[in-house]
Amino acid sequence: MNNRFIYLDHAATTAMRPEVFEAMQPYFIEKYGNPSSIYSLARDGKKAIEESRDKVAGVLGGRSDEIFFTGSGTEADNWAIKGVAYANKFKGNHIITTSIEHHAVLNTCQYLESDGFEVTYLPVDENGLVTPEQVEKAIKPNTILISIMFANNEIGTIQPISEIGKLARERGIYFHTDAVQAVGNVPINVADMNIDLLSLSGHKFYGPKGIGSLYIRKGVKITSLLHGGSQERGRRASTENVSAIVGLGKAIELATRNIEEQSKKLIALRDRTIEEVMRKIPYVKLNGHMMQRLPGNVNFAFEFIEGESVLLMLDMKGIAASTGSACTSGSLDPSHILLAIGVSPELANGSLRLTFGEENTQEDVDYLLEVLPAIVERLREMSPLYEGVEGGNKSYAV
Amino acid sequence: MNNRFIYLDHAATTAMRPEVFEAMQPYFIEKYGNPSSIYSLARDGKKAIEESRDKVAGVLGGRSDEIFFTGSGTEADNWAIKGVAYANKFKGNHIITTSIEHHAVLNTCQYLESDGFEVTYLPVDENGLVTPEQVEKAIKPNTILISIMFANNEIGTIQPISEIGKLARERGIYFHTDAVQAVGNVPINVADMNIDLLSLSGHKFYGPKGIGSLYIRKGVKITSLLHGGSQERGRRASTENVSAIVGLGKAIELATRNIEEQSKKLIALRDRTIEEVMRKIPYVKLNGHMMQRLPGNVNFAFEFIEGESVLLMLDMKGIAASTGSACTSGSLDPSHILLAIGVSPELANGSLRLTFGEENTQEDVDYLLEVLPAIVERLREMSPLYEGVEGGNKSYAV
Amino acid sequence: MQYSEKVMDHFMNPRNVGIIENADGIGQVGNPQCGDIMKIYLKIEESIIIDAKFKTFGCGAAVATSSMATELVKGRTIEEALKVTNAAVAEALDGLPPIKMHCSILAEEAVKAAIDSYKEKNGLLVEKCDNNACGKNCCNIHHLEKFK
Amino acid sequence: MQYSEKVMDHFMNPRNVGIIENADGIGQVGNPQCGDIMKIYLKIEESIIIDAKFKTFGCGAAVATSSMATELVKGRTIEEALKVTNAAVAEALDGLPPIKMHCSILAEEAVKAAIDSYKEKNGLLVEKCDNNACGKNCCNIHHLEKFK
Ligand SMILES: Cc1ncc(COP(=O)(O)O)c(C=O)c1O
Ligand SMILES: Cc1ncc(COP(=O)(O)O)c(C=O)c1O
Repeated sequence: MNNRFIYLDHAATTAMRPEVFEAMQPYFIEKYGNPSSIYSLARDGKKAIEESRDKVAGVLGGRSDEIFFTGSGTEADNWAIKGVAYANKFKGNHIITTSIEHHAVLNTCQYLESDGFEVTYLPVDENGLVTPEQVEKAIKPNTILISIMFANNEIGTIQPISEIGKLARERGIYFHTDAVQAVGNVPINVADMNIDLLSLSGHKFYGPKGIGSLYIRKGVKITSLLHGGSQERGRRASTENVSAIVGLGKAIELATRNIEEQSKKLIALRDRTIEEVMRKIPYVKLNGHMMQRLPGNVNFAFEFIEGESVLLMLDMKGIAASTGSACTSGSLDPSHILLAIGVSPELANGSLRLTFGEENTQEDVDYLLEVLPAIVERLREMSPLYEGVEGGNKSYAV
Repeated sequence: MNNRFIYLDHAATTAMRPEVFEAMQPYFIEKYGNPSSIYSLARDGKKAIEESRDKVAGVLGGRSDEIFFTGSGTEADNWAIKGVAYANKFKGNHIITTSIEHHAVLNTCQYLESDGFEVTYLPVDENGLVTPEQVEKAIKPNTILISIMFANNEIGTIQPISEIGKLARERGIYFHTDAVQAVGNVPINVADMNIDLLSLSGHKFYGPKGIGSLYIRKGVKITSLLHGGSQERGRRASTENVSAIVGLGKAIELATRNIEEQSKKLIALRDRTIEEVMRKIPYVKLNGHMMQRLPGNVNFAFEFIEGESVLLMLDMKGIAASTGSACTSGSLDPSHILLAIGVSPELANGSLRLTFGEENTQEDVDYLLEVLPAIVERLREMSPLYEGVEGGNKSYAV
Repeated sequence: MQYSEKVMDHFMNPRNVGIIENADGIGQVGNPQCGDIMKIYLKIEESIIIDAKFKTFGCGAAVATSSMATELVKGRTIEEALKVTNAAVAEALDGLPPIKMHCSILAEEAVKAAIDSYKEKNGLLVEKCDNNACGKNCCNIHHLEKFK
Repeated sequence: MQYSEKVMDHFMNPRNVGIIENADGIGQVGNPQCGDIMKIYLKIEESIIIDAKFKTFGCGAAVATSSMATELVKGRTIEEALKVTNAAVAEALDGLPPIKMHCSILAEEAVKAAIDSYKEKNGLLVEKCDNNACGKNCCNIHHLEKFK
């Protein structure tokens, strides 16, 4: 076994920063009061929540009273979509989204379809992009919501959010964006970008798990998803998770402080990885857009081999990565995202996602480039599909 | 100011036990892997989640695959009620609950009423009890769900859950109980008590905030509330909040280990408080049932004074307590629970809830008994309603 | 609930608690169902409020606004006192939480009611208020939309 | 995904990888769309499997079950080999995660297909399978309800 450990799966989740943990710590045991209570013990927690809300608002360019804390990114997505759908169903029942959304959006839309809503799933091009024109064409008189992710979780493609926001606003249609992968990685401004609703999730930017936030522009008509007490100004019930809220605030502050510098660093790691892997390993395809791409995202499809095997071998070498395919998600189907950008099912099975984060270095890339070609080669040697390929017979079906 | 601090608001929330925090700690920074990933980093988290699930199942008397983790008690309540309602709406649209449920249940039911469901809110007697006979009478051919809380959060009254469970099961109607206040305080067995769905919340028994659980008996037809990834066997999406899940497991284990002993201790504190306060302070009423009552719950209504004032003065003396009334909840209306047991609105405004927990002692009660009578007296002196009362004019409207 | 230090001070050490025997004006507003009752007693000599006292049933803000209102009107002419608005009471307390603003209205109305009773007793009341929402009826105040 | 140590061992150090030139029986099951292809080569002498090799495109479990299946059939008669069930393969690996059980079926079917090809070549095949779900078609296996 190997003592080296390199984490290249920051899109799945991130380690909490020590500063975030420190900020949270007082609220676990010491300042445990329920923020809705009136006694002194509760006061610090309440204040801390509002400070955290201010931070999120500041980062997103919204107002503090437009920020609502949720139990996760998934909850934020569910709330945004179901909440707007049910609150506006007398205006219309049509929703526009894309075919490459996260399941938190896709499955919510599918649920709404079973409840009488009509959903258009826009196709994307080979790079994973939708165009504003496509969105515009899909708009119908009964369209009430457009939900398009800011950046894709598998292939990292960044959508033309500003343009879509603009045309949605002009037509008075609500615009939601799942920015779970984008926050902390690319600059966002809900006002400039005409975003009405935006979802984010703490654990994707070195904050805690089990906490998210939904930005809801003042005036947006939305029903609650969690009914109950009057927390979050009556819109999202449940005793506030003070420590996690504080952690999210701290994390978003830290993640966006040097966002440009950090982004440059990640892009350097990303681009070198892409370049070198494509140079060293034959029969490989880069999934996603070359430029409109999350700074830390790399996604390859290797021919003749299957992704989980690559992951397991990388894991034995101390590298944690993921695949867009089957195995991680508990499902056996190839990634709907890769299929949507036109990758064949067989090739989709051979995908590998590497997502860099703040602690990664060029040495990590060195090491990756050292071990990955051998792993791919070894698995190809074992693959019945590779037999005789080296002799010129390039590919089975790309 | 005063250096003493006595926390008598355990029904609102509790301080996390140090052991719980210790159990959680490794999952914040060190073992941060996403449990759905396949690499080694994720393995510990996944295992820890399943161990936690086993603990919850063990405590409740259910099976591990019947336990689902949620982001809160509120989410568990919303899921149970909406999930069963929507999954069974073709069987019927009638739900039975009580008028003293927590808002997480009440407001969910009200929401369902706006969506075509019919809800019977059973009245309770002066002690806050519903009878199995009332429930039985309310059942109609289109009844699909009975949701009755295990124990009340304000007045502590414990309902005849076993009997209600039995009659629901006999008629093939699903039975949900909001046991957020009961877990860790009274013994529960979902099998013996014929409970189909049960909600609980970590921070009420010295566990973390922002984590809850819903027990769903195998075979119950229920739709998801959070759609998305395939976590929790596809029924509750979102990256698992590993540390909080581990914390909940540890907390429920510790809270139920010596439940009888702990219960005896709390009952001693409770009963002495009730007895002495009623002896020392005139014009006071005990709200809730004398016997069928949570071990740690005391709830008084003081005539001629208003609850928030009492709380503030107690706070200045270092005692954290709460009121069933207005001020804490952000609403100005008197508690729906006190009104439901027939307390007049004016008297309901003068309520004080004291809820004892594991760290409380008889010395705490001594201190409370020392300061409370003076506070009540002082506020009465200030009250226009009290003028001339001492001279025999006992009460305005109890 | 986050009260300012000033509110807490006026709650814990309320000024002018009590009653004035043979008061020249007494005003009571609110009702116990709403959770607040304020009763203000005024001693008035030559149109000047030379003493003010109160009794209040209510929350911390209700006590503090009563205390502050009596402080603000003492030594003033009744015309000046009538100009003490709820906003002035709240401001003098370094602000109130939004859901407690109604207490400051109650305090303003209690002072007005006490002055009205003085005027009435002395035949000075020219115009009668026949608008139910003018502050004689607590429940209208409590449910004014702007304080929700 | 939690694989047993045995699975990881057979994945990282697979036994019998490779091809057998002039094999007596070759069986291939699965297809790349489903994410798994297993190809098994057998050397058979007097009804005894004296050598077995495989090539597999697939996940960790696919490789490990291929490895284990070839180990289990080596040295056996073809009749014995035909009795090596998917459960036996999985058990020999100290179990498989539920969603990976289909790999063990694939391994069983690959062995059967290789033996079938041997029998066919040698005129021994008595009954023909004309049931699509018998294992010749990967996609039917993958979507068997009991493995969902
Ligand atoms: C794009 C996107 N949306 C939503 C989610 C859901 O977030 P969470 O798992 O925190 O609920 C994720 C990550 O899992 C994501 O990548
Ligand atoms: C009876 C009852 N049900 C539900 C809840 C909601 O739990 P949470 O605030 O953890 O969501 C509470 C406590 O707030 C409660 O006391």
